Amino acid sequence: MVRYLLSKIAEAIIAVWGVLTIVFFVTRVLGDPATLLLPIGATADQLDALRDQLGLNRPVVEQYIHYLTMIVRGDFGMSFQFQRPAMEVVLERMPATLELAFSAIVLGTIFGLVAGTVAALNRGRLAELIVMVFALLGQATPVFWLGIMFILFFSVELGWLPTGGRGTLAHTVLPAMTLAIFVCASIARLLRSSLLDVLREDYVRTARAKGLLPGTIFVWHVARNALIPVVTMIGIVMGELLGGSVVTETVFAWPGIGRLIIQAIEAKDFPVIQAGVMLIAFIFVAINLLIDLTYGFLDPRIRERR
Amino acid sequence: QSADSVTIALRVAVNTLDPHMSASVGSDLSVISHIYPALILRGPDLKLQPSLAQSWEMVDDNTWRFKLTPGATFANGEKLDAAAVKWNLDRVLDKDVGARIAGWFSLVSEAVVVDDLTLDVKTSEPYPAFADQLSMFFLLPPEWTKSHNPATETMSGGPYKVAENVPGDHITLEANPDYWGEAADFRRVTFRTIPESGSRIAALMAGEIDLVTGVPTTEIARINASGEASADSIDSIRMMLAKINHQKTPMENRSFRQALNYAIDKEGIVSAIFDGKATVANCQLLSEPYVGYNPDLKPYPYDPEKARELLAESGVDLSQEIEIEVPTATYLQGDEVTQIIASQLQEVGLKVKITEIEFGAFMNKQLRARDLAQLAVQGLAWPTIDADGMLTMFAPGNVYDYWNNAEFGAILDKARVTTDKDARNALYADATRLMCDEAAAVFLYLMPATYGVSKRIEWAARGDDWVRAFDMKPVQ
Amino acid sequence: MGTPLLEVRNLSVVFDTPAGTVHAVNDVSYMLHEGETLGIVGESGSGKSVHALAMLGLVPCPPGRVVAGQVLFQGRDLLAMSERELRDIRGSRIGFVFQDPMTALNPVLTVERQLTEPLIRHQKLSRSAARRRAVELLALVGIPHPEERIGQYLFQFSGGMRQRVMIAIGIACNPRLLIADEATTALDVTVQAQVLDLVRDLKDRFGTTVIWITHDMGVVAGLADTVQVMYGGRIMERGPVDAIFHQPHSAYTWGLLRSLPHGQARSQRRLYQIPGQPPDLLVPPKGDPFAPRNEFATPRCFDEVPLLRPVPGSVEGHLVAAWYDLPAALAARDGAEA
Amino acid sequence: MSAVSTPLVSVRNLVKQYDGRKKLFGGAGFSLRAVDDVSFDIAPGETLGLVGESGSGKSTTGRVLLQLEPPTSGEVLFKGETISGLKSSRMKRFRREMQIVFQDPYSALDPRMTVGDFVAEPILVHESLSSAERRERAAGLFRLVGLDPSFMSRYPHEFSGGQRQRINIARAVALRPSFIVADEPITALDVSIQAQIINLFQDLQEEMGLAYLFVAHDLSMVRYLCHRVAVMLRGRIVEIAPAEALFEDARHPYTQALLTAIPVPDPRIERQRRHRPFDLSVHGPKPGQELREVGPNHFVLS
Amino acid sequence: MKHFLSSVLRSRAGLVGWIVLILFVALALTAPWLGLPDPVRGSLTARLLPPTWSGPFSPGPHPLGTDQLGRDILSRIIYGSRATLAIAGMAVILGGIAGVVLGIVAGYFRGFLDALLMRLVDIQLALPLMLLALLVVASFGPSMTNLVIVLALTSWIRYARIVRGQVLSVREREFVLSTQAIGASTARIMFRHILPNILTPAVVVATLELARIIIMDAALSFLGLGLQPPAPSWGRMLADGRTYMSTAWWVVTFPGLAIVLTVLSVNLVGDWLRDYFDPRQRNL
Ligand SMILES: Nc1ncnc2c1ncn2[C@@H]1O[C@H](COP(=O)(O)OP(=O)(O)OP(=O)(O)O)[C@@H](O)[C@H]1O
Ligand SMILES: Nc1ncnc2c1ncn2[C@@H]1O[C@H](COP(=O)(O)OP(=O)(O)OP(=O)(O)O)[C@@H](O)[C@H]1O
Ligand SMILES: [Mg+2]
Ligand SMILES: [Mg+2]
Repeated sequence: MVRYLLSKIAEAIIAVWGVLTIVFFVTRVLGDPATLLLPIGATADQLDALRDQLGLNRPVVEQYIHYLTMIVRGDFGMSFQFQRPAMEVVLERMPATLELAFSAIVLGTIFGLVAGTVAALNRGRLAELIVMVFALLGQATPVFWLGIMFILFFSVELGWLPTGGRGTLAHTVLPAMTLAIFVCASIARLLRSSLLDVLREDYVRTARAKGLLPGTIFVWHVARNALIPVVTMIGIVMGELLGGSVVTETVFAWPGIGRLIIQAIEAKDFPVIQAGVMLIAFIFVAINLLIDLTYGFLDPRIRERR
Repeated sequence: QSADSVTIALRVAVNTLDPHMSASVGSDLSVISHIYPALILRGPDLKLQPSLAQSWEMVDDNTWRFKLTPGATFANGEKLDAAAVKWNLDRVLDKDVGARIAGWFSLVSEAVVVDDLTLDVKTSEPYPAFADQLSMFFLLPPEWTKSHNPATETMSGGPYKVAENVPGDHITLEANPDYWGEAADFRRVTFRTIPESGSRIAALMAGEIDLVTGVPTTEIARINASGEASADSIDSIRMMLAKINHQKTPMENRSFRQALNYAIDKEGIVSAIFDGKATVANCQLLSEPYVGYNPDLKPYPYDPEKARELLAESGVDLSQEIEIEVPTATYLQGDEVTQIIASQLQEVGLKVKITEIEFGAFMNKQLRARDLAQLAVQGLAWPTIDADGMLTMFAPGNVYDYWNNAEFGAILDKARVTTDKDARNALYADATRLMCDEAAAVFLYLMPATYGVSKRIEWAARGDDWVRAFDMKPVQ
Repeated sequence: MGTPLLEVRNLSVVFDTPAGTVHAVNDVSYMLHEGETLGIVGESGSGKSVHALAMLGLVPCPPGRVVAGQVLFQGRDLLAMSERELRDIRGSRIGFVFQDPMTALNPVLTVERQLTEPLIRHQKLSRSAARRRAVELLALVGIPHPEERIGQYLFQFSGGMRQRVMIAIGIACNPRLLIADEATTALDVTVQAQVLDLVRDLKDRFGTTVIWITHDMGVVAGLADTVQVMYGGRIMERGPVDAIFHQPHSAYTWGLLRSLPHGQARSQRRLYQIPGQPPDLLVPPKGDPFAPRNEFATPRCFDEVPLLRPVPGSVEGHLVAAWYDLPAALAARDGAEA
Repeated sequence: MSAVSTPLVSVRNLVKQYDGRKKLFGGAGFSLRAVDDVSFDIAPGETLGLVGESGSGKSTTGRVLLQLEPPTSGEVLFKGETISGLKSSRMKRFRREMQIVFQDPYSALDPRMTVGDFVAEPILVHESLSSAERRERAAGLFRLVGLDPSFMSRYPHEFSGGQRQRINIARAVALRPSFIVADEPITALDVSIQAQIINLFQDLQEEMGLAYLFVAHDLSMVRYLCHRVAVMLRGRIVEIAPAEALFEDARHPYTQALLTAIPVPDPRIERQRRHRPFDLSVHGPKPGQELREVGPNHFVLS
Repeated sequence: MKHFLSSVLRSRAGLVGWIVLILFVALALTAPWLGLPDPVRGSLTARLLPPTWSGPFSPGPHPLGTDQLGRDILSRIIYGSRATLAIAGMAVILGGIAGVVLGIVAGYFRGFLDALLMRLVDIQLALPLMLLALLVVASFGPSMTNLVIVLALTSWIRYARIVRGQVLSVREREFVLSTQAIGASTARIMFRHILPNILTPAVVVATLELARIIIMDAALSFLGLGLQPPAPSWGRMLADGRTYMSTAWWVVTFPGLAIVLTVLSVNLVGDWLRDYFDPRQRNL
């Protein structure tokens, strides 16, 4: 078990390092931050002096090695635009991102599980059709369109909920709902097909042959096995939500990390881009490590293999 | 919202609260202007107003003298005297600090404390725009700064102090009880960051915010019709133009450049895209508020026939592709305008390709790679509203310049050292005429400064980017 | 023998598949008495499993459908019962043992959970009582250290032990009828032998009635009292084990037995092989399903389905469905050859 | 049938060890000797039966023998030449001579290839023939195994198990090999089909002088088909003898247990039969034990 | 083929999906011959005209209205389908080829290559796709090629993972061993035997990816990094039109509908394909 954990952690470190490396080199192609940091009319000399100060005139590989040595010491560099440690800027935004991602996951998972179950257990009936149509629509609707519609309807028309920003629970509802719809749709579809697969398994027939009550069969024999792929998917969706809710964060003025990174991309604030993406990668990897461990609860075979 | 508070929407988040580390008027400096004092401020009418400096004058060509308001202090009691101002100027010029706005003051050679309330600033060359530049220069408390990080912490010396700062979301200010100047109308001011234009307007309509700027012109009528808020627009100081890269064929050809100016229906764009709420450029980069504005120039009329003639005359091979670059989502409806320009150029027989490019990449191309496309739609504004700054960007040797016209450069050099107002204006008139005749750029229109305000407040709309609570008043 | 424990009457099952309707079980009828062990053999796909599942309403529906028949168990028709009533019978009075314990048992639940489920459900035992009983059951089927083993998962068991667990579940509530569908096919011969010994022992001790479905003629020979040979969804022949093995009256049974090597040594003689292919159940033949492969088939065999009828001159309970007379036909052929 | 002349295939002290996957942080994982010091010869035209419990290493022996997996140690000789450790280019020559037929006729056919192409594939790989000639050869092979050549353009799912196994055999004999490893070729088949396949094996042996390594569970079939039989247990051969000698005079306790466990399709015999239990811990193969000759060509591990 | 058709006809959802998809593709292919107004050049006097229908069956000059630059929306949607479908299609193919090849190689050779691929997959998974796309587009510019590459980049791993898994199971099938036994080359085994056997799941993934990529393309457009104007693409139309959402509903509604319909139909076709090929492979 310890060895398993260690090797998983090593894999995680490799993944984070890989992400970091890719981001580092892609950002170097991104352009020149100096032109954006200095006011209009700055002279060529001033621009060059700033590049020097930011260490951007050195060869890229040298910058990379320097950056890695800094990271090992826990220093993620100074943000160009905030004049503060980049990791500090990023960490500040983390709670907002986590709040949104978790609310969306929780909401989406709950509704997705219910909808998927309803669809699977009502194979061929109207309920299945309705769930599947909604799930397909949920996956087929661009998020920003949905978000703007929600704002127009719930905030402007009805005045029930704030249009954006973060603060009270009310602020979380719309963005979380927007994201949750996609999550819910994916989970519902996956769970439905997964349930249908499990329902065909021989051991479900055995359970019926034992005369068990339908509830018992569903909870103990069907649900648990059907959840395994769903759990994998939740891990991946979580990754998408951590970094990928950029669009939702933009529409709802949500001060999350995705938005921050976009802003940093616009401003060519390399240290913030790097720190932000790295943090997301780190959290993603950590969550998936946890999920890996939860497999053990769902499936003892995996537990044993460690 | 309570009656004595106001909420303002910003497009981008506040990055730093250090006044010397940002030149972004629309966000950082606007918020900072509530917290820290400035010697001089610019009013909504775009005229300079005394603030900490009660008066200022040029004592000689190379010396400015400022008289300060007595009794001004920071909230921690630090005195706001000549020494404090000097300390701030020194800080900006200190290489180790690396102030981002250092470039504004590169002509300043030293600040001399004459007495507590008098400060002399010596410049290496005559610097007529210094006072205008100071309207963007805010002062930190010297002692406090030594032990604090001004990027995130504040010590108020202005009308407001920071009550709450949630990075990326909002920053809330409340009135500074110790303010030495005139107290503001609103006790609380909140700046909320709302990046998405549609969401900003929705927030205005939902009554969550009191002021948004950069409203698409088509939305103005709708906002007004809704009765929830009102919207309008005035001329800004930002001139939209299609910058020409004279280094690329066929842009070195004057007839060709003129043809471009004739081919574009500026009036049509203004009326169709901006509902008539923008003003067509008078064949120059400057508009009325600018020092050095040339009232005698008239726009190239829309004359596609003439344009075709000129094109034929120019002898340019029209089958080559003319690329137009435009930074994405940077200028009000800039992408739409670009598409119209493209189709109008096609109308007169050109082959046109649009490239939308992210603003940072655009700047990189313009300044670092120096490889702009033949045409680049952009807006230029010089925050001190001064011809020298604006025009110098087209003078040879400047990083922004793609024209490389020695004659133009010589006129500007001369104007810069001319202290006599009329003589200077005459020189600027020559410079702008030259630019117009040479069709050094495709002059378009003044970008409208659009805004929407809630029914609760009155706002003195302004053509530059400042958004300030003290330009607002509650509606009685 | 008194009243039968189980009586199947005219059972027919079809599957609606994209390609058409599969007639999996056609008009199957038989009786089974208390304590009897019935071995069912036959071609793959001949409806052995499906007919057994159909009795307990376990045929997946859709695509499966029981189109006709009655299954009287202790005098009551299982097919007419509600799902709720059936549930009370499944696992308590009728136990099931499936072929592959790895797929037929839930891989993610402990043996204890799977073994106590029917006890708690049917015998209303408490959790701890059920656990005690489960340990007993594991000991009964010959799993060493049942106390420790009970908390484990299936993947921690060897193939033979898994099948024992499967059997333990099948007999947990002392069923009157135990249906085992290819319960030893996946096992090694030595392990199979152990499992078969176990079943014999259970039969002796509890008088359980057993239906044992298999391909292996050897297993049937050792275990069954009565043998039923199925082909094409029908019963071709049925009778006491000795009669079936020594005086088969169906050409299919005869072919099946002859194609086995019978412990003979390597020789130049070829094994007998039944010619042709099994029937396509999508287009059920009009007559005897085996007729196309039957060298003794009469024209009638192709036209009319033979009914199961007693074999004249044979022992009681020996029934065959054939229009031809196998011993006579064989004698005629041998005579001709000679 | 003793190996006086040069054997066709010789296996010398073959060992195949599987090591568990090494994790990043060392640790040997598990390691399992699937085949442990196995030696035997097969003469041309001979059938050697290989029996034993599941997991005893029968299939592994077959695979390693054919160099489908490298042995851990030991040697395989074909017609006197060492083939173990050859590069695949040098091995290609021997591939023509040795083929394999698998247990599961379903998984042994490529579901996405027509059976005609599948059968003709060895010819394509080894001989440069026009496609028409190849088809002709394949058609001949179809006829050889008793299938109609018109089936050649069909896909495997259209065939029954017995037909599929014939197709597999057709492919295996396509290059007229002299040796075939048959890994449980009839286990998955229906009783009534098994006889057909066994007959086919015998016919092919007669026609082509094939030698077989015949792996099976069904001992009565082994007795019927094989000249000699080897019994494997835990990776080792515990007994190897001519078929009759083994069935009449089994010496190793495991062989005896195996023989008494086979159900015989005769109720009268079955009623008398009592199977002999076997205790692995007592009679299992132990290190240091060797095969000793107890009768003519009859060896037992002791 | 007959079986294919009858199976399509039997599944109503699949049928709807196929019809819509074929319709869009047909429209995209024949766009220049449909006599549509110029999708790129509009008229400033005809901005934001609402849909015009003089009767239920006689559409006016702009049946779906005009956009903010006076361009006919119907025409833009139809021409836009070319860009959208081309980008998405190419990204799917590119990502598909990359993912399938990597998946096969990793699954077949296992060992080091496999470990390498799995680490790459880990990295790609941990790298937020949207941000990667933004970064790359911002760095290299939003040309069609770059868009395709970036979308393909976000997509290859889904193929690679599934293909790898499939290969791992296919390579255990005995026909692979038997092909080794006849002395066939590794290339032959990988491409003649393994590839055809994993193609079906890959095709199913491709349909799901097509749907996802269309949506992702729209999101990139929303963030200002979509396809270059004036060439219409759906995402771009939707993104540009959002400013007019409350004043001129038709500007966003129709392109939005086009996206939803296409994604929906692609999903339906994908589901159907999966059921058609292998009903037991539902968890792709
Ligand atoms: N779910 C199903 N859908 C369609 N046909 C089915 C289904 N289940 C069984 N069948 C068909 O029913 C027929 C009888 O199947 P059954 O499983 O009873 O055969 P069997 O005698 O048990 O065979 P085996 O010895 O292979 O287990 C077969 O032809 C089979 O194809
Ligand atoms: N690739 C492999 N990696 C690790 N272990 C393996 C591998 N292949 C086989 N083994 C192990 O080697 C042992 C022998 O396997 P093998 O397949 O040769 O047995 P077998 O006698 O053919 O069994 P069966 O009768 O079930 O086919 C088994 O314990 C098996 O688990
Ligand atoms: Mg069966
Ligand atoms: Mg094997």
